[in-house]
Amino acid sequence: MNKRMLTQNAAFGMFWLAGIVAVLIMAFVVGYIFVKGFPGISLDFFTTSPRGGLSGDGGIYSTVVTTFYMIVVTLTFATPLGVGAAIYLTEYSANTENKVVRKLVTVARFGVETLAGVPSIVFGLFGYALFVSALNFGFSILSASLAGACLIIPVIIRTTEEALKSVPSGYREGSLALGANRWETTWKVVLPAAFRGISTGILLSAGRIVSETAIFFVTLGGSYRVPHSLMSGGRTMALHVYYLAMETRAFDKAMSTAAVLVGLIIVMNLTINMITSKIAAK
Amino acid sequence: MTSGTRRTGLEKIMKTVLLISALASVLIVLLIFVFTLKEAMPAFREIGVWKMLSGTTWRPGNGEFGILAMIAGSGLVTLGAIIIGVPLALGTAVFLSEIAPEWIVRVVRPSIELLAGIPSVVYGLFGMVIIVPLVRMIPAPGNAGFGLLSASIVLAVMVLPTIANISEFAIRSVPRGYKEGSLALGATKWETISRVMIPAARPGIISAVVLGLGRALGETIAMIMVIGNSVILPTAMTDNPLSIFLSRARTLTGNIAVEISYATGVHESALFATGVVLFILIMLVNSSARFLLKKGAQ
Amino acid sequence: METEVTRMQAEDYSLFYGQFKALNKINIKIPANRVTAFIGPSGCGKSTFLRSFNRMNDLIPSVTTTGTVYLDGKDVGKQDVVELRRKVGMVFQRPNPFPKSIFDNVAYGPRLHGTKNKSDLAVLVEKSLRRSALWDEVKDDLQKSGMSLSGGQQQRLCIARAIAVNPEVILMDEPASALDPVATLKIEELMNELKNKYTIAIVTHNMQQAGRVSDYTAFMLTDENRSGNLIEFGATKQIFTTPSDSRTEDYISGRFG
Amino acid sequence: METEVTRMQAEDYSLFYGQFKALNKINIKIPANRVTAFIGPSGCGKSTFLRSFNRMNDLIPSVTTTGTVYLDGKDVGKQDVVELRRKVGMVFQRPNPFPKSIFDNVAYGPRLHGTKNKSDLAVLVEKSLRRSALWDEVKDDLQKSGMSLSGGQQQRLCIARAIAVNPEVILMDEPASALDPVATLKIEELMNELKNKYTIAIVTHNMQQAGRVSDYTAFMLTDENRSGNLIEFGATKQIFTTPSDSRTEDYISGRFG
Amino acid sequence: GEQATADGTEAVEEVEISVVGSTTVQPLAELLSEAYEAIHPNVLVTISGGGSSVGVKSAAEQTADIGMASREIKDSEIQDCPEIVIHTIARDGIAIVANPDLDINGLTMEQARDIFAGEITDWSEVGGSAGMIIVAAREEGSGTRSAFEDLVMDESLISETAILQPSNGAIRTTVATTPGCIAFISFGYLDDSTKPVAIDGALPTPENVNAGTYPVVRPLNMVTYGEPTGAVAQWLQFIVGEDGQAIVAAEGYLPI
Ligand SMILES: Nc1ncnc2c1ncn2[C@@H]1O[C@H](COP(=O)(O)OP(=O)(O)OP(=O)(O)O)[C@@H](O)[C@H]1O
Ligand SMILES: Nc1ncnc2c1ncn2[C@@H]1O[C@H](COP(=O)(O)OP(=O)(O)OP(=O)(O)O)[C@@H](O)[C@H]1O
Ligand SMILES: [Mg+2]
Ligand SMILES: [Mg+2]
Repeated sequence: MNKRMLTQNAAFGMFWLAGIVAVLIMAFVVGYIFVKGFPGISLDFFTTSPRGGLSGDGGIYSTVVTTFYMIVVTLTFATPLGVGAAIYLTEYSANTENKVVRKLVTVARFGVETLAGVPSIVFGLFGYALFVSALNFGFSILSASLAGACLIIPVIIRTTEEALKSVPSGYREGSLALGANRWETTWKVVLPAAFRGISTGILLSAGRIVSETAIFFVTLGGSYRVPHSLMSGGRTMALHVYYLAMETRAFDKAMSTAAVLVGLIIVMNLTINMITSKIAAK
Repeated sequence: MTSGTRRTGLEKIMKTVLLISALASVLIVLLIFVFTLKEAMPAFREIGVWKMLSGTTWRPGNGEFGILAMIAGSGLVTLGAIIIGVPLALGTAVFLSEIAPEWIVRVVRPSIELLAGIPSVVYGLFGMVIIVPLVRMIPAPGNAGFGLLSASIVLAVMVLPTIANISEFAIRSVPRGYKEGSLALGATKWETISRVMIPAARPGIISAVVLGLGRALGETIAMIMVIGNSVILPTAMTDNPLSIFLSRARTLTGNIAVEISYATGVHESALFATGVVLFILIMLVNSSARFLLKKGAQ
Repeated sequence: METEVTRMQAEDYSLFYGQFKALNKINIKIPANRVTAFIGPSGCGKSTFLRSFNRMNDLIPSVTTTGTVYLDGKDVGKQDVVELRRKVGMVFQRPNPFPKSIFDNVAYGPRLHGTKNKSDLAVLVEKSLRRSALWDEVKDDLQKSGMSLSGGQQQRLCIARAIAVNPEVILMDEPASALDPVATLKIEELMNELKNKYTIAIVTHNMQQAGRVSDYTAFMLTDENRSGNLIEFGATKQIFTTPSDSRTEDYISGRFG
Repeated sequence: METEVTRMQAEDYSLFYGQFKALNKINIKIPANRVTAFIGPSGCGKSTFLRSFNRMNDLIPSVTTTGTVYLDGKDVGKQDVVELRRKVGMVFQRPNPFPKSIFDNVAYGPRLHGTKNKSDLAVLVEKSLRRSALWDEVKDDLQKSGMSLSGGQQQRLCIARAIAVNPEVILMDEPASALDPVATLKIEELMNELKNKYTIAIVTHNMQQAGRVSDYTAFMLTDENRSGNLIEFGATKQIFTTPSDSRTEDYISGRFG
Repeated sequence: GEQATADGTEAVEEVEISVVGSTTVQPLAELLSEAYEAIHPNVLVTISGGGSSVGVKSAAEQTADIGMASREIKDSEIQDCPEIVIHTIARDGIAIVANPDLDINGLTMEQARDIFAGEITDWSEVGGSAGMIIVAAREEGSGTRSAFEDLVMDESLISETAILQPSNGAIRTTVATTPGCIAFISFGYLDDSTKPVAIDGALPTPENVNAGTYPVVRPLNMVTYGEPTGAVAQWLQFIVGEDGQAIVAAEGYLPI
């Protein structure tokens, strides 16, 4: 008896340790960034653009604009495709008798899974070869967000599918039993009920864009100017951290930018948690 | 009746539109593969697939394009990350799902989610400034801090949230009945966790680890910042075989990112070939995971 | 029985889930403007059979059928499924209002089928809620979410939703199983009222309820292959007092558990 | 009743889920080597009360209690919970075998409590499976997963698992609600057999079952605050024929739905 | 946006010049563009990285107005697109630098070669106090590296175990933070975080380069498709002109 409790206490001790270590890592990483980064953050830091050259001078204005630009354009490409695909896979695919379509659906599922596993540098290479070079879009927001869209489409598909699956089947049956067709049922009953879950997924994808570096490293060009069209190149905040850390020696600026970035991620996570806890409350 | 035909028409249109979006993901995968492969073809043709895969020297200037060292680098750094990260992540998952009081869960879980959102550049920066100097203090000839160990540590932290989150979810979704059944037989909490909960959650835990593995294999920016990027087959630096992890190395992803800016001709093509190898490697990992899961489900 | 008008009918109707035969050659005529109760032990195929009338089983990919189900003499399999489901309404075992307002729940069907005019809708919603005996309890706040009602109220809301599209048949799958005794009574009264206008088929586990509420009773049972068979069908009084099959008697007297 | 030995007892026992009082001052003595049935409408606290005997409610963080539950005269709250649960076995409403082989399911408890020897285990497993009337059906393949059995077999497997640790009391929460009539009968026979050795408490919704299987019956009902109260407790015969409370009569005769 | 001014003078047309290529030239180009835009507010020069090869290719394919390259243009590139025109805008020295804590000031050419080839592995072998030598270098294909190999390494190869980093900045950071580290970087990146190492007695300064005593130099180029016209021509004019070259010199590069 005693030995059993002793084993339990030893095991639980290890688990507490694991939990504590995980939190310490987080506290250390985030704390370090904030402690080093906060002194450099001021209003000026947000309202001025970086300077050229190697000094690392200037603020982050243009990188904030580029980041925002990237989020909007990427989501514009990826959201309809991702949500549409998820709707097809959850709401329609089970009910098709057509053999060809069934095969296609299997292939599509495989596609989504594969896509989710592709490392981002490969998306970068692909984006560079297709959008930057072959299609001649150059280093631009357009090229980068098309490549970025490929990265987040599987994220959106998966989270949307989860959200749709969690809609009680009673809603669908209730609607169909009233003589609604599939699309009417989806549009009027299922999508509204899944709305929060879907928006969580989209927000999550926005987070991926904010923190992505490898893809944009080879498709966005890194110009520190404020972009003025889809064809302009640019530098996202994450990319700016890379440039600051690797090219200049402005470590303090890199940390300040990283702190802003982490702050943004925290805000996004809080929003997601708020949305999901509201779902749970329902 | 006209309303009826309009409704049916819309239904048909939407069905087609949605099917097309579902197929878009296939199209993207195909496009990626075809494009990368197309760019990689000249290298495969001129160098030879086998020669590339088995070659240990990478000297584009001399026309030598062996990527075995990079495959080894990617493999070892991932192995290191798994060795360090998996116990920590699984421990955290069990802690969160079964042990920690609710208020602690409410603090720890968001912290871990936050780790997942931090950009990899920041981890790289962090690794360069904190981890590399720490590792440099290990006495061994040639140890400059940059290398597999530093990279594995950074990577372990990066995959921690992925593995911990999914495993926690898997453990939480074990039917309550199992737990109650075990406790009702007079099992202690730990016996219940180790003999019933974890075995029942195994498929989820495996897929969590595999997903982490995939992320580790695919990580780029943080890796080039801390791993040293030397193209050498890692070897032990002292009598202790573990010192292999003090060796510098280059990952497949790093190979692409480090050299793509200046590469031309066959060299550039060889980098795309590296991408193809990476792509196939990850697909292998994922499908073996699916195979494991299927076997587990039976 | 011979004098009744038949509204729905099954002829040699069998249904398979994949390889598994869940219904075995069912023949039955459901009379118009009557309440027909389906009883039988768990798993004998009552729900499955009920869902055949409005082709809800089409949603399950593994289902195949043989034989025919008719509505007013026409094969339901050959009718437009959307229109069929409008004519044959369904109320589910667990009340499933949409996460919308009470008003929008009831107006959902009519809107689909072309009623756009606001005042027409208002009239229709009120009428339906009155018929389902819910009006008095909700008339003060039709904008309240349908989900915020009690279980019994939700079930009546679903009935209102079903009758708002003016169906000819209403199928109810254990409509009172999740309800407390008071709500159950209200729903039973409602059925009595509704049968003047609609043909009603209900599934119930509760013998007393079947006795109280139905005009006709169908008793189903699984055979040695676990397929559902129709054992006996007739006027409720006769089935409950002088069943012709000994298994029916066993079941009704509770000897089956 | 006065001549019975009391095995378990509740004294002024109340239980709260957060603010909500689910059980209100329950007093009852469960006699040894008898089957005691708990009946009452849904939500009256039967499961909650049953789970108090082996402190299963400890798993729910919001639960607080007042009063005392005794096993053999000793406060269960002061006993080692692991040992208590070994003595007070439980069979759940939904069969919950572990995703392990049949053998490992039954051997799980004994292994925990120190039986390591292979042949001892084999003997114990066989004995338990025989007692739970499952042996003949599974003896050819004890390595098959417990999850692959039918619902009724799973339930008997869970009973075997429970008796393998040699408990003194067995709690069963609606053990037959998910089962077909044949499996139900088997389990009822089993209870009759087991009561020679064990004290059994069961929850059931099925009046007939309570009548057939139990020696004593406890009837519970919620009061105006939705708290569960023990209305009447006595020999099953007496409760079913001459209940002293009119609400008991109403419930048993089915007037509650 | 530039609009017609109130006094009726004609609005100046807005032009954008896209410049793509070498990450070494990028910072210099950025500074040049800032100075140029200050006098020509109607001109916007956007500068992207990508690498020398991408620069040449972009110019050849006309996806950018100007390509940047931090190396000589290869014969193969000229063959692929004979129309390209090369404009050398500056020269760049390549300095050998070491961690500032090292007590070493100069090396012979031979010692430098042996260190980078991995044959000398301890500082005591070249007159410093004992300590492991850690070599850092740019990646294969980099212009800085090939220039360094041509000028210093002769037939030898840079050691395989060298730490490789994909940019001058990253190399500088590595040298500055790693004890015992030595590497080579572009003149433009010299600052007090690293210690310049004299070769055969000559420190890496523009003066020594001009005097011919410090030999490690390469051109920084801009490439256009055909002879440049209009705004592009004016901007290139500015760079090679007095003001442009002043900036080149101020940044530590060698004016042409
Ligand atoms: N989707 C399905 N796939 C496969 N088999 C099914 C499916 N739905 C029901 N079955 C099987 O068909 C048989 C009849 O099921 P059905 O739900 O019609 O029974 P029921 O009479 O309504 O039972 P209950 O009274 O428990 O609701 C059962 O054996 C059941 O297991
Ligand atoms: N975990 C819980 N948290 C809060 N309230 C609960 C919880 N479990 C049960 N309750 C409430 O306690 C009351 C008694 O529940 P209990 O499950 O004991 O009823 P029961 O008599 O077993 O009903 P049934 O016959 O439906 O199983 C109910 O009002 C129920 O809603
Ligand atoms: Mg049913
Ligand atoms: Mg219960």
